[in-house]
Amino acid sequence: MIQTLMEQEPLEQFTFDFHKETAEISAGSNDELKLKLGEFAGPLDLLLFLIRQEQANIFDIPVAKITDEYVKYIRLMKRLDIAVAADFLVMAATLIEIKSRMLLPRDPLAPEDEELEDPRKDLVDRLLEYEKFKVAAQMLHEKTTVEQAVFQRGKIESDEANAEINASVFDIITVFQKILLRHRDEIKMEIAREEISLSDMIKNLKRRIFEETELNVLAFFEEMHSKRELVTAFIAVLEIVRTESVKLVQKKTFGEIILKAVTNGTGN
Amino acid sequence: MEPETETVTEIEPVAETEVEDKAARGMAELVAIVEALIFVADEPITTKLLAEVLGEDRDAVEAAVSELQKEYESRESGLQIREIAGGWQIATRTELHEEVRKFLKTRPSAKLSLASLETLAVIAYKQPVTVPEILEIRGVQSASAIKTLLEKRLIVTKGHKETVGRPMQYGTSKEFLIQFGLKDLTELPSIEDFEDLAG
Amino acid sequence: MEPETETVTEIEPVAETEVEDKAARGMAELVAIVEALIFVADEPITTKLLAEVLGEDRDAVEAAVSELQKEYESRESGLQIREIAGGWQIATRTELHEEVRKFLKTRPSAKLSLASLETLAVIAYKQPVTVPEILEIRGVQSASAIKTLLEKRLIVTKGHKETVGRPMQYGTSKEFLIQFGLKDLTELPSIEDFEDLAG
Repeated sequence: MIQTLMEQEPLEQFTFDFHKETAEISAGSNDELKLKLGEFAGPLDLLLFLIRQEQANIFDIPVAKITDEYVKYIRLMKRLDIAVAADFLVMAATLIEIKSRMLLPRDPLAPEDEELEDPRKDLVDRLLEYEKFKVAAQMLHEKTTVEQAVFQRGKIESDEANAEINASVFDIITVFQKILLRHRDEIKMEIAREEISLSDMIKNLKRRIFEETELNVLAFFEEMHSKRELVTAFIAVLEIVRTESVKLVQKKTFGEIILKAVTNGTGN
Repeated sequence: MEPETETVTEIEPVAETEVEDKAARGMAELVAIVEALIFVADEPITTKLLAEVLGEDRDAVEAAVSELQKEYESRESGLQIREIAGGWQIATRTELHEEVRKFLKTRPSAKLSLASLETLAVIAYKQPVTVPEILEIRGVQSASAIKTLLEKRLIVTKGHKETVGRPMQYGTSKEFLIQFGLKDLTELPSIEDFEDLAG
Repeated sequence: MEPETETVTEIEPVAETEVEDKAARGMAELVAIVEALIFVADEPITTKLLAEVLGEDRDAVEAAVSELQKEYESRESGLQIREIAGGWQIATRTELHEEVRKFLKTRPSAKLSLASLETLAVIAYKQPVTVPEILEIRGVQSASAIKTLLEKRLIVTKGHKETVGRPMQYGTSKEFLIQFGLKDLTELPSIEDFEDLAG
């Protein structure tokens, strides 16, 4: 059943198949190659893949060969414009360092019986440790896939009253951050608004009237965000009626007041 | 068509006075109430909470739940009573997923990226764990994976670690147990079991 | 599993070619599926829709539903299959309303509306803080949110502020720490803690 579920994988997000080797570099478009190279979860993942590809023993890694391969991959990734994370480069440096340490001749002054630490040891330990979690990730993946075959009940009446968030600390901080941002934006807008001068307001109003041929005065006033803006808008209306070919029209008493452009050349 | 379950047969005056009086409830009634509460609860409901709300012993509630489970199994219901994230839940049976999905017109939901899954695995097994510690194991920055996991509510913060820089610690959430079908964290296989599998 | 209804024996045109697996389903299976679909539906689901989704006759679906109803009644379930608004729905049995209501009222929860959550966030990070100060930060009245938070015991009063009007100050409670799994307030993450995750 797991199998059937895997087959219907959604296209959204980044999908992958644990049962396939991560990256078989085969012929194909650049994009395809990019996708496959991008699938490595990190430098350790890439390294494990290379070791397996060489069919090498993890306890006896042929460092020179693997390092060459590793560097080749990184070059390929760069050539394909894949953003190579710094961590990949750090690993490359580590590999090169190990490689050079292995080439060093044994210190002749060291006591005969001294157990020389294998320069690869740390790396092997890390790889082994990492590999456990890589398998654990696969286990989690399978668990959640199985779990997706189980469905919970649809909405019922008593849920409605509770369209709420099951909040965590993360929600609290996220919400707080949003409030702060909103607050900042409001202040910015406030400043921007306050700066509208009378002449800008008149220009703005004129453009609106001539574009729309008529404009509801009340609606225009309602667009204002502050008292000061409203006053500016009010003066602008008076000003424009006085100086431009625009008239105030009220169709019936207490009806809407409309600003209308005077079209048939009556005005100046 | 309305069934309206006529309550005519009032031969045994079982219960109904005030809620609470626990002695008055027969097993069958308790099973029914437990079923109703598991159903209305919008997340897995613990035995403890059931016992508290009903004024019953936890043992009695346990017995009722397992009775209920048996009932569902024996009548080959399309539903099941299951234990998850430390509580009880009614859910559809796995075998019916195709029909259900067809009806809901859903696809299996977007999967986590490989990076997120790995990060989640490290957090699940090493919790509470800090970002530098995760980096140490994975060998790669995990910031965006952590952000995704926080947003999906699969992990939660677990306070600062008392060390240089007081880094934030992370652990898995109840939602993690729910989405991964786990009763509790002990149900996760031991990490050491994975040692040789990969070889 | 796929039945693939080989149309060899064309003696009886047992209908259905397209939707396949109809013939393969026994009554018990159909009942189970119908139960699962009624369960997952957000709204009462009609016989017609059930028949369509399952590729079954309406008669067969009707029969399955009424079988299901009988099952629920005979085992004195806490739930019922009821017809409402022309569709089928699973609901708790009427007789259990009291227990159900009691449960719904008392269930503990860290569930909060967005307004309450916002208010709580401001209080958590700015405590002790007064109502006018919260208004200043949120830009919205928070009176009812504060009431909710007090009721849920997530916040407590922290005395009056010695300023004009001596407004009441609020802070988070011990219950807040428990609900959000914090040892103390220093465990609250700071904005900087998540800055690195922004990537």
